[in-house]
Amino acid sequence: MALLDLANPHRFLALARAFIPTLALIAAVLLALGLVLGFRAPPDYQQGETVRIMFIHVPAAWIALGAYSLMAISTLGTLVWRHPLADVAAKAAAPIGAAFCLLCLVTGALWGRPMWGAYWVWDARLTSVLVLFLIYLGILALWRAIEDPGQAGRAVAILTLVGFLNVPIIKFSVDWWNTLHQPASVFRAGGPTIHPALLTPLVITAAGFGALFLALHLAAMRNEILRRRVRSLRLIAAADVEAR
Amino acid sequence: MDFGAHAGFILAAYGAAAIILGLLVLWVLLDHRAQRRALAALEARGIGRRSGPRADGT
Amino acid sequence: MRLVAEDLACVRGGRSLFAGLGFAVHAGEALIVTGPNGAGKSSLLRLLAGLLPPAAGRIALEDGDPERSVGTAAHFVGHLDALKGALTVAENLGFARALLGAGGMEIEAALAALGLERLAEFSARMLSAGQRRRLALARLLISPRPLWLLDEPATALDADGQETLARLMAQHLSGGGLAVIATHAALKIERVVEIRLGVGGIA
Amino acid sequence: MIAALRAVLARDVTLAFRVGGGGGIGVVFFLAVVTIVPFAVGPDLPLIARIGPAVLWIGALLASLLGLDRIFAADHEDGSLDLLLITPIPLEAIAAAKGVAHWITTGLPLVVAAPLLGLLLGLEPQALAAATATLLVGTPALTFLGLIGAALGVAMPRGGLLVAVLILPLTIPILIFGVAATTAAVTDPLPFGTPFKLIAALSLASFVLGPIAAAAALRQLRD
Repeated sequence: MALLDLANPHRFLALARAFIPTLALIAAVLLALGLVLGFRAPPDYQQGETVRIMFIHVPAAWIALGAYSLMAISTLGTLVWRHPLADVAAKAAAPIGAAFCLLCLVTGALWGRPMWGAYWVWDARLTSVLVLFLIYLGILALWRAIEDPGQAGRAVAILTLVGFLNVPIIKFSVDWWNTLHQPASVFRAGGPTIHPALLTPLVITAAGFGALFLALHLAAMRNEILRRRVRSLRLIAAADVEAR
Repeated sequence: MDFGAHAGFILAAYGAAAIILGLLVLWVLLDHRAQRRALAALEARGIGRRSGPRADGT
Repeated sequence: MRLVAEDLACVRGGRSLFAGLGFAVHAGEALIVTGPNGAGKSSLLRLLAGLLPPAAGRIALEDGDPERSVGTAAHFVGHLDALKGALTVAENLGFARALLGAGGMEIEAALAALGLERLAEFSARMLSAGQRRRLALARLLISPRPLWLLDEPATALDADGQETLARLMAQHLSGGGLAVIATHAALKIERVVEIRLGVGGIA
Repeated sequence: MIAALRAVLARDVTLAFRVGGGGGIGVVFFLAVVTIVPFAVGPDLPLIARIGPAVLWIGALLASLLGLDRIFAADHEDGSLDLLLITPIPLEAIAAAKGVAHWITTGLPLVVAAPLLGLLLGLEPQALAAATATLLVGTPALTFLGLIGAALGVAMPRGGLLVAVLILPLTIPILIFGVAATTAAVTDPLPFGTPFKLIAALSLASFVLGPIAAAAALRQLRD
């Protein structure tokens, strides 16, 4: 029933009004804390000071993946249950997820230069994120290309789901491609052998990014609902002039 | 604080994060204001109040 | 000023639509072109606008500016409205004015004349077919051109729109303008010459 | 007349931004082409860096073919082309203005994106600068040659593929000199200046030839 209640945009807007400031505050506190802890953490014995880039890079990758998963679930809501807020949620998440994906790529390049001597290496993980970024851009382009929100929502839903089913296949094939060609010289970023002193700032920054994402997502959903209201009112207004 | 030889890259990464996330926040805020204004402009012309809740656009 | 056509012939897709067509339209007169579908009414208008080359014959606007071709002295409103859905109503008209030349009404006045003033800031894609046609007709007012070439101008217009069109047409003609109109609907215009195109020639 | 041409240019740029997101999709396509090349040749950075200028040029060439078919076809479908034809302005000038607008919205973003994509391909700063400079000078030639194809495909509902097939062979000289100039900038024995001047000359020639041929094609084909 809760889901159905949320279907009412008015209720959603009230909910958004209550949650956005709270989430934004949580995000600000966590990110400030993560920043301080991140700069205070001891340098990694292998990567030295540059490990601090990881505190942004890895959470950004998680958020980018998480946002895409959220879009995929929302799209199911669009296609299966025809929930009116589902494609609003999917549309609002796309630019935010793409921005986090871009942040992951940029910080990856800035991390790669001192570590590998090149801004970009065709490492399996980085390359998979690049492909994810391409899929994001395609989805954004499709949203822009179709005027009618309902029609655009259904078209994007199909693309998002196909992309979602494809992501594991892409990941597998990129890994395979990488091991096929690459000697084991490429440094493995992150990995399970992470020092606990580095883990704390990583987790806190990730939580901060998560809160920031949720706040931005709710705000963008609210914007989208307003945008659709403006659109339908304009259509009514144009028809009114006709009937005058 | 001293980040050694790669300080530039570390600061650039944090700077990039600040810029990208800052732009994202700015976009959401400006978009909100633009939609509110458009809605207010329509309501000022007497459209919208009587039309009831028609927000989903479907 | 006088629009003269002599011995005009039109061939489209290997089929001869009409041949040996001649007429003269004087200032203050409207030429109504009627005829069944496929008789070549639209083609005749496109020919006059210089959008199609005639297979034979001559078209001239006598006593006008000798530098101007017939097409550049004419407004052409075809069955397509020549509007860009992504531009606003006012932007569409502003573009037409920059292209066809200013000197007529201001944009707001032209929109008001066709009852579109409240829609100025709306995207043209939100307009209904009748509103799109009104906007296409607003072009006639922003840029003064002596010859109006209108292809079924009343299509999609409501009664009010048709009345507006008749009024604008009367103003144009009384100001010494010329018009060639392809239409099925009866228009309330005074000085009218009529030619009827038949299938495969002139009836 | 200048004001009218500026209006055509401004309208086309505005439309490109409102409808298609400007050069956005072209740049994304460019990025996609650059991304898939290493999947084909393997993640061998020295090799990728060596073929990098060629990859950038092929990517930019294919990306600039996108959307070419809409330059005139969109105006033909909604009747705007008729409006453009009853102005006192020569059709050649209008075609040139539309070409400039198309270059601003698709060619220029590719040039701006090229240095970033060059980093992806591990190009040295010198090669990066040379590739970007050749693209800046060479992409107008692609657009203005494309104008001819766009005019030839004006009345075809699905002209995109046809336009690409018509135009691709004509762009071979630009590709040759563009890649040659970039390679010359990196490996010293060959001079950079000669091929670079040749692309500049090709661009200037196509700026004249493109609109004239496009206008001729439009006059022939319009119905």
